[in-house]
Amino acid sequence: MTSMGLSRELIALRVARELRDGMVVNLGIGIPTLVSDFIPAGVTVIFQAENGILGYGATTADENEIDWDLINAGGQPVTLLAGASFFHSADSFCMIRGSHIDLTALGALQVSEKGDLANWMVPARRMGSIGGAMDLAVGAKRVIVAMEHITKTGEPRIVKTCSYPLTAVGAVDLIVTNLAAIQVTPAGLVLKELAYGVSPEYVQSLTEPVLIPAPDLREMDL
Amino acid sequence: MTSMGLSRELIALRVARELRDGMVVNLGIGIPTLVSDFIPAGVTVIFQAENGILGYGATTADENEIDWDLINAGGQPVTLLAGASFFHSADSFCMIRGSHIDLTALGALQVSEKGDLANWMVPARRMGSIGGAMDLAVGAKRVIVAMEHITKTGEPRIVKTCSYPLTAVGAVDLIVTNLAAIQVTPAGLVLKELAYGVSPEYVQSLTEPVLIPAPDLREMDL
Amino acid sequence: MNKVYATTAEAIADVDDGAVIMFGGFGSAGSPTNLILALAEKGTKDITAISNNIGLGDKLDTLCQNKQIRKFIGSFPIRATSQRPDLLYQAYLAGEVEIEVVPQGTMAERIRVGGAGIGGFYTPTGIGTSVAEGKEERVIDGVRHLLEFPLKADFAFIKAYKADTMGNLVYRMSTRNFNPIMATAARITIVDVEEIVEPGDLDPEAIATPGIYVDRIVKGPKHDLHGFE
Amino acid sequence: MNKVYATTAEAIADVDDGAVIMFGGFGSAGSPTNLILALAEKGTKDITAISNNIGLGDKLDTLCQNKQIRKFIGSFPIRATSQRPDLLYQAYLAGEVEIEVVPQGTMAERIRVGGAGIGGFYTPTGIGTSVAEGKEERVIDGVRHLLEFPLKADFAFIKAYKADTMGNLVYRMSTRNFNPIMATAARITIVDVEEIVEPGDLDPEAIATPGIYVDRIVKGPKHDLHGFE
Repeated sequence: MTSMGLSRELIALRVARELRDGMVVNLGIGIPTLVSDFIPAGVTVIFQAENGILGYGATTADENEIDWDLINAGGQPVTLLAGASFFHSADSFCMIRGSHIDLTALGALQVSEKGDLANWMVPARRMGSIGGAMDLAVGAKRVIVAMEHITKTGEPRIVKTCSYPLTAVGAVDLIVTNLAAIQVTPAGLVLKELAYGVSPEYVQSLTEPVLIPAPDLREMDL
Repeated sequence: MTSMGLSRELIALRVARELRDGMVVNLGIGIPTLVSDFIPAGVTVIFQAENGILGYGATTADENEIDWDLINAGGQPVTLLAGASFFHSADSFCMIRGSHIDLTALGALQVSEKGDLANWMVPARRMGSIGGAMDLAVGAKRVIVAMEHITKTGEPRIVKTCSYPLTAVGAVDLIVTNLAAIQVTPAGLVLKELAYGVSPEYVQSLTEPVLIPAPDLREMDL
Repeated sequence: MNKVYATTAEAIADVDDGAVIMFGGFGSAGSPTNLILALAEKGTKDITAISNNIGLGDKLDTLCQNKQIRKFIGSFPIRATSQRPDLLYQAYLAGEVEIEVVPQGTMAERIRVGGAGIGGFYTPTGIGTSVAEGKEERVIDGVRHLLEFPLKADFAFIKAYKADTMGNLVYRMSTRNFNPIMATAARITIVDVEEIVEPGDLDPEAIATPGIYVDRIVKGPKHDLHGFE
Repeated sequence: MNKVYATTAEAIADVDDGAVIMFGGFGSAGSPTNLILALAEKGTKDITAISNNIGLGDKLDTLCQNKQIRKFIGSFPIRATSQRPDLLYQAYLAGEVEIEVVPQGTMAERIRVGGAGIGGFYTPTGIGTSVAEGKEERVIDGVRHLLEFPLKADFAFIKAYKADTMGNLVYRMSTRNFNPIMATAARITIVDVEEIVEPGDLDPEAIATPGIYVDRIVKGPKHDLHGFE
């Protein structure tokens, strides 16, 4: 079932459509990392990495270019753009907690109909890693979740109430999955866009809470 | 009466005797500023200025040397020593509040027998300037007050209870005046040293709380 | 997203009556003199000014002279010695302005947390003094602390040595002081700079204010001001 | 006051059983590998280790292998993917170590205030999560905040690019991370550096750790570690 709809790359592409010129953006690990490959033409964004970089460029696999003193928050070697700067971790989270990041894209295990986010621990493992996710979810002006619509065993990830440990309460603004784009609103989850060939009924069948079809519900424009 | 005993320079000299090699030192405005002119031979101290300098050197009046981008916390142009660094005001007070300053010398209007310090406001003026004094008094490992023993009108400055608005409670470790060096201890004020030609009785007559003569009470060694 | 403005007047055009403005600087060092003079010219009234000092080597007392300030928050509101008339003090005695005197370290931290999304902090500074009046106390590890809250502003007027066109800033020596933290704590940050360079021209390790904190940049002359004079 | 030590063994000679140690670094970048390997060699037991991560590009899991760690405080105690065996996780499941998982920004700020003499602070991070358990909550300006307390240590093991003999430090790119704040929050700070220079050789505007925070400096080889591998 998870093979229906968009690939991971297309999910990232759809998230990238939310980028606006001049935005300061922090990308989480997983699908969000791919977002930087799909920046719309004419849009310049500034990427922040919570390990203390502002203005890094593409990841690199070029042996001549790799410098292991310059890695993003996912541990990948990156390049540097003109105008970049470095700072320590406390200053980095001043940026994040202080709402100086315009947009963050994060992976998720579950998202609730209230926009609660669970992304740091599978309960069965009894321990997990929070990293910067809690600060990003609370501090960024806009939080987009990029994830597969259901788990590998077919369970909905969009739920009434998260059963996994929470990362943040009411933090998520937009959910982009392989099947749909869903906006979190005070009235509930609004189904805004559908992946090509996917029906509203199908998305609803794989989503625990009731989805409100948007008046302008349409196919995802990719 | 205030002309008895030590000059301002000799008070500063006596304070300078407290400096030890490697100490990080912040000097307040007034007599304390003069301390930097009397650093004992063989002793290297690092001066911190709360406006964001570590490792500045002597003040300068040399037109060719003056750079008004480099002033100490008293507004005087200073020189820079090798190994100096600059930082912003919040980082500066991390140093101060965080007990990374070994010694501060501050001026005072009044000091109480408990070591309470009053140095920022004359009540009659209804308003005053605190500057960095409250943070220094609370944060420095050792606080030395350098002041005239009595006011211009002959009132004791060392009092049972400060009548002037406080800078900090129980902060002062050592008081150096034109007449004596007095240590603040849990048992009370201990008279440790006398300026040349000054008797214990005379100092007591100009001091409100009872002074405890030190077993090794002696003339100030300058 | 061009941040470079041609004139100080344009850079402060929307600084309206009642604005809360932070001013960088310690004495004359790092004071945004060109922006202060433009604000005096513009005549914005009822300003809440947040600055370490006023009329202490800086030109902020020009705003007093014009009766533009309603409230002053700082660590040196009053000068100990008066080479110039102490205009804020006179206005205070006349009941024309409000003054909040703040320990310098508490002020710096309040500004920093204002930019950092922190709701408040506990400091031992000010315990047992008039600064503690009306504030909550809490004993932590046997030490009495005061609860202090963030300082934020509508505008930060700051001074830097060099800016690149993205707003990255470097300072010179003791001119850094309050400037970098104020840049983080205001809705709009406007910088008075001596020189504007291209992105990549500044050492990324020495950038003390990353460009995302800076909204507007104006190049202006450096004034011959002398410490606390 | 000579701060330069000839060997890592001498620099950590007094790191005794039960020590609370902060380790700088994020992944392999800025990890004090030479000091970590010396600590493994020395065999100090019952360590409380404070580090962003463990075994995530760094060599800290060597201390797990030797069963030297009693408690780990960090934001990435567990790896999501396991190219190496996840030794801390195994020890945790076996009940041999305690883990305190902390949001990265809260951890950074707790360390910073640990060095800054601040008693505690309020952060919105962690509200409504397991991180909030047992912590005080307070609503400030309509937003729920958690009260968090300082982190301090007996020792900070940090990594810098260059040190001068007075202990002033500069870092390279993303190796800065937790190193400068940890340097302020420990009783004794020990630095693993690539190069030692004379005072005056470093740009005073780019010194990210002023020398007064540094107690011991050891020059060591740079290890070929790769991000999170």
